[in-house]
Amino acid sequence: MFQWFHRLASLKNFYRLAEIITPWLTVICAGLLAVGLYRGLVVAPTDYEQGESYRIIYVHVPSAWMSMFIYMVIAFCSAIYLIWKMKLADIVAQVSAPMGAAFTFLALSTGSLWGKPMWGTWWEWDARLTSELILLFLYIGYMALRNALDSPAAGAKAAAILALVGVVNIPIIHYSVEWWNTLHQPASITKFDTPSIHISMLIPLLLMALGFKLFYLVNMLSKTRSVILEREASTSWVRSRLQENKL
Amino acid sequence: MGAKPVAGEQTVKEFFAMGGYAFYVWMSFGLTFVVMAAITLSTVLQRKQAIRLVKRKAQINSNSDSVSGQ
Amino acid sequence: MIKSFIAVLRRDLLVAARRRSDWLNPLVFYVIVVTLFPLGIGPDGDLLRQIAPGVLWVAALLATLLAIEGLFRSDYDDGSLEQLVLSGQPLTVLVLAKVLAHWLITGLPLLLLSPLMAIILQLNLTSIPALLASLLLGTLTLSLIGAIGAALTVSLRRGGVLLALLILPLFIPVLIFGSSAVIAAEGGFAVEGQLSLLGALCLLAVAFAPLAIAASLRIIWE
Amino acid sequence: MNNLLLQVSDLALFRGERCLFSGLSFSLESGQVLQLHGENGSGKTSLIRALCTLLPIEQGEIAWRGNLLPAARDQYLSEMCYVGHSEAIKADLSPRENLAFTATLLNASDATVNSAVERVGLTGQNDLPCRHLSAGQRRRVALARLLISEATLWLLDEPLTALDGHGRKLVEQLIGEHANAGGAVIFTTHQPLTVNAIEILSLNLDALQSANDGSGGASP
Repeated sequence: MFQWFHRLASLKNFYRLAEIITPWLTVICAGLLAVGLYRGLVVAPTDYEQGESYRIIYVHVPSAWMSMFIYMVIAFCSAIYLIWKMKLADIVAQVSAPMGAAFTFLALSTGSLWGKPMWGTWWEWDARLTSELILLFLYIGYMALRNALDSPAAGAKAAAILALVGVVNIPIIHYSVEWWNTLHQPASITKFDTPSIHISMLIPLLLMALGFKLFYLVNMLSKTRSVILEREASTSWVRSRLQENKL
Repeated sequence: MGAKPVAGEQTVKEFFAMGGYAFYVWMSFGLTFVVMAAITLSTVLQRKQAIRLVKRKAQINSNSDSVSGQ
Repeated sequence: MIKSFIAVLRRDLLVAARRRSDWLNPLVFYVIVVTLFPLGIGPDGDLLRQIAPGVLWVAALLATLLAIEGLFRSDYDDGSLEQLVLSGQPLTVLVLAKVLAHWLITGLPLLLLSPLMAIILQLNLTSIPALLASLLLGTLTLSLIGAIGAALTVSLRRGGVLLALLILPLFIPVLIFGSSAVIAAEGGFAVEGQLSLLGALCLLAVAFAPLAIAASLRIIWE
Repeated sequence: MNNLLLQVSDLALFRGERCLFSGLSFSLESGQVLQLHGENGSGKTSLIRALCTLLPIEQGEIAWRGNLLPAARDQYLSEMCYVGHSEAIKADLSPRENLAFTATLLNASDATVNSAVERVGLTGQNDLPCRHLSAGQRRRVALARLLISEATLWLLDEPLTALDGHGRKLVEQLIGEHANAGGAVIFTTHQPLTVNAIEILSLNLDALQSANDGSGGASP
C-alpha cells in the first residue's frame, strides 16, 4: 500500500493525475451548485418561522463546514509534511490556506447577514459565530507565519507546526466558547441550530455542501499544479511538456 | 419528486422580494458569488504566472546552453 | 538530565537578575494597562467591579505576551541556543526549564501584583483567592503556549505583532475559564469547576507545548 | 577502536533553490586535521553546520564511527563540539559561570573547567561579566568550552577571529595536541594556520563546484 503513496508523492505523477481529473470535477461541481441553488432558492418551501431569510443557510452552512474542513486538510498535510517530508503535502497546505480563510470570512459575513433579520444586530456573540471568528484568526496567523520567515523551507515547517498546534486547540476553543456562551446567556438553544428542517430543504443543503467541496478541490488541484510548475520549472519533465506545449 | 415547485405560481418580482428579506438573501448569495469568483480568478492568474515562469526559465536555460556551445 | 534542567533554570534566573529590565517591564506594563481602564471607562465603582475580572485577566495575558517574545531571542543572538540544541540533552527538558525560569521571572510577580490591581478595580476582597488561584494556573499555561510562538518567531527581528497574531487565539480558552472563575467568585458561586478546567489546560500545555517548542527550535537554522 | 571517525558520502547542500555543491564524499580518521577552502559563499560555513546536524541534509549521508547519523545522533552529539562565529556565551555572566553551566550541560567535572580556564589563559578575568571582556578574551572562553566538552571531533568555524598572535599560537597548539591525542578537527579560516608535525588535509569546495561530477575527495 505504501508504494502508491510514494508514487503519488512524486510531483510529476500528481501533476498528471490532477490534470486528468480536474475537468471532470469542474463539470460535476458546476452541476451540483446549479441544481443546489435552484432547489434551494426556488423549490424549497418557505420556512414557517423565518420566512425566506432561512435560505441563507444554503451558503452560510456549507462555507462554515468548508472553513473547518480545509483547516483539517491543512493540519493533515502538515503532519504528513513534518513526518515524511513530502513536498506535495506542503504545497497543498500552502494553496489551501487562503481558500480556507476566504470560506471562513464568507461564513462570518453570511452568518451576520442571516442574524440581522432574526435578532436585529449585525454581530451576535453566538458560540458558532465566535468560534468561526477565532478560526479566521488561526488562518491569518498560519498564512502570516508562512511568509514571515526568510527561508521558505523554515517558513513551511514553522507553519506546519503552527497548524498542528492549532488543530489540537480547535476543539478546546470550541468547547470553551460554547461553555462561555451558555454561561453568559440563559440556556437558549444555540440560535444557529439549523431548524428541524423538512427533507426538501435538506437536499439543497447537501447539494451545496458537496458543490462547495468540489469547488475547493478543483481550485486546490489547479493551484497545486501551478506551484509544482514553478518549483519544478527547470526539471526535464516540465521542459519536455513545455516543448509539446502540454503544460 | 413530481411535486410542482411551490414557487411556480410566484411572479418573478415576488421571487426576488424574498418575502421582504431580499437585501439579506441576495447580499449573502452575491457575496458568495464574489468570493468564489475571486478564488477562481486567483487560480487562473496563478496558472498563467506559473506558465510564464516556466517559459522564462526555459529561455534562460536555452541561452546558457547555446552560450556554452553545447 | 535533571542536572541540566536545573543548570538552565539557574543560568536564566542569573541572567535575569543581572538584567532588571527583562522582568520589570512586563510588570509595569501590567499596572499601566489596568489603570487605563478606569481612566477610559470612568471611576464608577460598581461598573469597575463588574469588569474587573476581565480586565485583570486580559492585562495579565497581554503582559505575558509582551514578556515571552524575547524568551529565546537572546540565546539565539549570542549562539547559546545552538549549544543547547547540540548538547545531547533532551531539548524538551531544557525548553521546559527555560519556560519555568521565564514564569518565575514574570508570571509569579504578575500573580503577586494582581491583588493590588484587584483593589484598584474595586474587586471584592473575598474573590482575591480565586483570582490568585486562576492566575497561578493560567499564567503557567500562557507562558507555555506563548513559548511556542516565541520559538516560531525567534529568527524574526520584529516578531512581536506576528507573535500576538499566532498566539492570542490559543490564549482564549485560558482567558475564558480564568476570568469566569473570578466572576463566579464575585457572585459567590463555586469556583472548582473553572479551576479544574484551568488545571486540565495547564497539564495539557505542560505535556504538549515542549514538544512543539523543541520542534520549532530545530527548524530555525534551515 | 578503529580510527575511522567521520564518513560523508555524496553530500549535497542547497541554499533555497541554489545548489551550493553536490557529490561531496570524504572520510576523516582520528588524528587527522581537515581545512575547508573556498571563497565566500562557496558553502564552507553551511557544510560545517550540516556536519554538526544544525542544517538538515536532503541528499547524502553522514556516518559517525560507521553508523549512519540519524540513528547515532546522541552518540555523535556527545562526541562532537561545534564552535561557530558567535561564542555562545551569555554576556551578563562571567566566564566562570558560563563555563560552569557548559560543564553541567555536558556533565564535565569541575577539574576540567579549571584546567581549561588555565589552558586558555583566562585566570585573570574569570569573574568579570563577559560584556567587559575583549573579543579575543571572549573567543578564549569559547576555546575553553571546547576543551571542557572533551569532544573527539572539533568543528571550528573561523576559530582565529579576533585572536592576537598568542591566541593564534594557542589555537594551533590546541589543535596539535587534540590531533595527537587521537581526536579529529575540521575547520575553516581565512588567516594562515599551520600546526607543527601535522599535515593539514584540505578540501576545496570550489573545485567541487565546477567539477560537480561527484569526484571531489579529500586530497592531501
